Amino acid sequence: MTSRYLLKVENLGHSYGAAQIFTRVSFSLAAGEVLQVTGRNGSGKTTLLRLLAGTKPRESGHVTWDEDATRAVLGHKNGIKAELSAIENLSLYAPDRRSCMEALELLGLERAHHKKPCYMLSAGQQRKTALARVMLAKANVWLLDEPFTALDARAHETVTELLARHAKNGGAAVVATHDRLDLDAFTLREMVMS
Amino acid sequence: MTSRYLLKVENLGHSYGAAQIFTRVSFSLAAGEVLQVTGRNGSGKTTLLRLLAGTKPRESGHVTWDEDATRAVLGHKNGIKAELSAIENLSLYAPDRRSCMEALELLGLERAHHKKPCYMLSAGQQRKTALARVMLAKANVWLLDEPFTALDARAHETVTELLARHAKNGGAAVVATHDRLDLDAFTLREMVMS
Amino acid sequence: MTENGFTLRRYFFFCLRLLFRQRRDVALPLFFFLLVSSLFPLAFANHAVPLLAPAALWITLLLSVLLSLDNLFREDVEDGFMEQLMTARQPLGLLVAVKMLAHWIAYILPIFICLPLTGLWYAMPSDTLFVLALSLLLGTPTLLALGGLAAALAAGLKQGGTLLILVTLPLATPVLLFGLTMVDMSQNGLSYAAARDFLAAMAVVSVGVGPLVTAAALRIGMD
Amino acid sequence: MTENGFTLRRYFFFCLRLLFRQRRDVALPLFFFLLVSSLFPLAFANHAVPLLAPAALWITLLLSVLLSLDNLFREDVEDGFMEQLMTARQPLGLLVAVKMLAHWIAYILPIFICLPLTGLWYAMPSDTLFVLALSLLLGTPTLLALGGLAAALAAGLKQGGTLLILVTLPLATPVLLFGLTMVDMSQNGLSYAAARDFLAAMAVVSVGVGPLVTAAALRIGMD
Amino acid sequence: MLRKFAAPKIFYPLAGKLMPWFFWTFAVLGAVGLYWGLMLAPVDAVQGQAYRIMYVHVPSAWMSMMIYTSMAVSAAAVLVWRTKVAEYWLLCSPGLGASFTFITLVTGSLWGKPMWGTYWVWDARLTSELVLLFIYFAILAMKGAIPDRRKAARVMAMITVVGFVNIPIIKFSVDWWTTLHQGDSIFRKGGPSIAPSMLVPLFMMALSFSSYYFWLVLKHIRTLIERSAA
Ligand code: HEM
Ligand SMILES: Nc1ncnc2c1ncn2[C@@H]1O[C@H](COP(=O)(O)OP(=O)(O)OP(=O)(O)O)[C@@H](O)[C@H]1O
Ligand SMILES: Nc1ncnc2c1ncn2[C@@H]1O[C@H](COP(=O)(O)OP(=O)(O)OP(=O)(O)O)[C@@H](O)[C@H]1O
Ligand SMILES: [Mg+2]
Ligand SMILES: [Mg+2]
Repeated sequence: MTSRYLLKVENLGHSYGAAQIFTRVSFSLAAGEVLQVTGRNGSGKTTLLRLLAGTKPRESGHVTWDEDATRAVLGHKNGIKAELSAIENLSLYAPDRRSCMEALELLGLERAHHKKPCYMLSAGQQRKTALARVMLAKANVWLLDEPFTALDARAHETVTELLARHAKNGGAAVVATHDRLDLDAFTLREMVMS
Repeated sequence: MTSRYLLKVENLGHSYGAAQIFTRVSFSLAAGEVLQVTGRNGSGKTTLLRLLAGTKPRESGHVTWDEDATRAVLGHKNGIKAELSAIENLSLYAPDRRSCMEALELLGLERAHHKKPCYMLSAGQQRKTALARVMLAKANVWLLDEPFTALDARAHETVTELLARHAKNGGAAVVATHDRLDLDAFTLREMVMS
Repeated sequence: MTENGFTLRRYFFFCLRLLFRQRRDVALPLFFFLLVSSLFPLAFANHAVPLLAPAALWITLLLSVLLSLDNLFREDVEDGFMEQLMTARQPLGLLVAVKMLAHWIAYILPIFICLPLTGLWYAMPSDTLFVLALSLLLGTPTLLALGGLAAALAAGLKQGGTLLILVTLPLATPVLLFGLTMVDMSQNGLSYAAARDFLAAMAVVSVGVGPLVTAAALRIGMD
Repeated sequence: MTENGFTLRRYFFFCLRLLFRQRRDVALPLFFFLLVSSLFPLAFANHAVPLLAPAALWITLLLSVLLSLDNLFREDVEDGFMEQLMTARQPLGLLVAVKMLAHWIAYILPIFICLPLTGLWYAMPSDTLFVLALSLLLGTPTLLALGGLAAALAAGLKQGGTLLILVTLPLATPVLLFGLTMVDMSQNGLSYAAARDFLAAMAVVSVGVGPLVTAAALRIGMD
Repeated sequence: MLRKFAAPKIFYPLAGKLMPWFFWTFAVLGAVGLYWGLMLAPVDAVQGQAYRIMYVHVPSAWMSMMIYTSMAVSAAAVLVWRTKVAEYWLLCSPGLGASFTFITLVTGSLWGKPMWGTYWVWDARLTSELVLLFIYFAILAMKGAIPDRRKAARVMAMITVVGFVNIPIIKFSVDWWTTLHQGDSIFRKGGPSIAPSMLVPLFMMALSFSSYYFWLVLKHIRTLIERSAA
């Protein structure tokens, strides 16, 4: 680590046409921290995450990434290819099958489902595949938009544990979600959009 | 009401190829009842709901609908047209604008968002539009697959209240969700898929 | 039963509005038609353009219709709207028919309105143009029905537009053949009644049976 | 920086696998090519088929390429994969280039392999066929680049394949004209070097600049 | 009655009994017909030796249409009654149909070179036969695109039924349009116009080809039944 923070956001603002969604959002994120972003529907969580990911051009304010920082992104949409199997999808991010299968099983996707095309998977199973991708990308900053969508209770817990472990290992994350993250106080920071 | 139940399911089973998802699912649903279907990811909730809706051909078992029964369906996908505004989408189900707007506002979608094309809405706002459609369809049996996806806490509550009111007015619903439904014991029945 | 679900009339206007909204202007298949039909004289330079006109226009129409059908149902399947159609009070076949009608009005009708212009380009005599227009008009229902069926199959099977064309083109060849025979006959001063009646009969069958078959294909695809 | 994100090589094979999986057989654009190129002589009956062959084949190739590009990026945008591409370690332009290369191999290459067969149908002399093939080959990079750009614009703007064709066709017309000039020259026993060099120059520019422009268009579309 | 035979349980042993008959008809008539046609039959007065291609061309042309017709019949059964065996029939046939169509096209082209001076012309019969090949391809493409067999069969049935218009067009193309291809000389009003010494081996070849088809289809269907039972 060469600096105190992995990501620093200053005075970030965004508007769609005349509608200003948010102004002057500032925070910094150090290794070991998870930032939970909450707020009502339409408050701008997704917009914020996409600005951070760089998939939406920034209009005003600054986003500074530490030079060690690498990103893994999960949006509302899974970003997996429906015609390929879970394993085939993951092989793009980590070529060895073993680690792909381990990630999937860790998240609770049984082996029977690893090889069928993803359009044959249930909503939760597809979400798990997308989450496995985030794990495999070996990035130190995770940007997750409602990661718990469609997950059952057990997978919900698993993802929380993974977040905790990621933070403990020196990673950081920005998580937009309507659920409360069940992390310890050292790790968890909160921001409410309005 | 001409009979004791709106919907009766007997020995319903489904398999994808060789994989049997469930066998012998039986229940009946009377007016005033809400059936919560829970179960792990991939346990067959969506499959069950689609069999009930008739969007997937039935393989074995019987589904009997009361002749007064009418259905309104909400799947994982919203089924709204991204290029049309919320109001335009709803106008297909109820032509008078006033009731469309009331339904949207009841669910917490502010007036400012009623007229822009739905692809400009946030995930939760789109889900609200789809839920408004279910309300407007004036059906007495609602088949809802994870209705709370992407909703904020307030909308979550609203939907629960709407379900309670629907049941009190003689409606019935089958709801697949990983959250616990907060309904009174008279109304709520549960089924766990495995 | 209580009044619920949407009526055919409302669905018709819904389709039209969507078509006009989605493409910003519905003129695109028309533009395709105009562009491609102007490519031919360009590419063939001086080689007997008027002689080729009917054939060139028929092929272009065929391709325009097929192109316009590319995502007739795919979007509905992908955004989940197909489930709404399948659970509607109205039979799916009727809804499909309504949708195709809207499609015809938005995409195919403009082509016919501009046909005289194209005739001018190709320096076609007006009676040939008339027979050509008639043959195209009688051909479109069948082309739409064939393309609709293929689109339904392609949508359910998550296959792209190329499959659509692969399936439709061979089936559409007879229509093309009879359409051209009509023009040929009339150019040679013969009666084109037989070919015309055949096309008309196919059109009637297509309108009657097409939507039903397409609906069945959609249900299979959603399986 | 730590090793993460996907490499170009892996993405290349990922694309190929997806293409071959998605369509079950990649032969579809090829079939389209064969089908449409057989429609022409059929429709034109006996009117000087060999004379028209180069033009017909060029138009068909143009349309096949454009059709195959229809959902080059739309699917990526719709299923969210585009966000993965945009946040990848590799510059988007390179990824686009890799994707187009895979596309060329899967869709365009088979057409060239089958070209001799089509030459047979049209009863083309083999030296004409050779020049024609050369002109097509030099034309495809430019067509792909133009089509890719249009596909990128269409994907972001939620517009269908017709927009793509509308944008690309006028831009592609010069390519078509030069290609045909090449064949024409050689048929008349003249040197076709000028047209050939022009096409080659366009191809080089397309390969160099195309992916970058396309990547920029994608970023604008995602705004 | 028919539907009873269409039950896989009854069809399976029945097919097993019929298969050797078809095989031996194919083998014996094929050998005899080929020898007769290529060696013994007289040289044609106009066409010389080249006409002997007829002994392959004409039977495969008939097969290409007959197989499609049989598919159309099974397609109707699939769509109306969902008959299992008809599904199998539909799944097994298009590959063979496409092959015979291909053979027709190739032998026709080879025959065309000496007769018409060109391998290919775009007349109605030749084109409609080519279209038949493409329709077979379309049906095969659907089969390849759908992993689920029953679903595939139903989709193939739809395309088969729609594509059936092409068959009468092939048959009557020589009457409806002026074509280079010669008109019907065998199945026509007033009896065949070919010498019996040429006709008999032709019919033998036709019978042999169709036996070959039935033999292969029954064989494939039996393996499909075995696989679905396992
Ligand atoms: C690629 C070229 C050709 C194709 C696709 C083709 C196709 C066909 C087809 C589909 C039939 C069956 C028609 C029916 O039973 O109704 C047929 C029959 C026949 N063909 Fe060809 N043919 C070709 C070339 C030729 C040539 C070059 C000759 C000889 C000059 C020829 C002679 C015949 C004869 C004698 C029959 C039997 C007609 C009858 O009596 O029914 N064909 N051909
Ligand atoms: N392309 C767009 N054009 C115009 N307005 C937009 C566009 N995209 C989003 N908006 C508006 O911007 C606001 C913020 O959207 P955003 O998707 O960031 O919300 P969110 O906090 O993620 O909501 P949710 O909890 O529902 O996911 C919303 O009110 C939405 O209507
Ligand atoms: N088309 C298909 N082909 C094969 N298997 C399928 C198909 N669709 C679903 N499945 C499998 O059937 C099982 C049930 O899927 P279903 O979508 O009904 O689950 P679910 O209970 O809704 O799960 P979730 O909570 O994730 O939404 C899953 O294991 C899934 O992998
Ligand atoms: Mg959001
Ligand atoms: Mg589900």
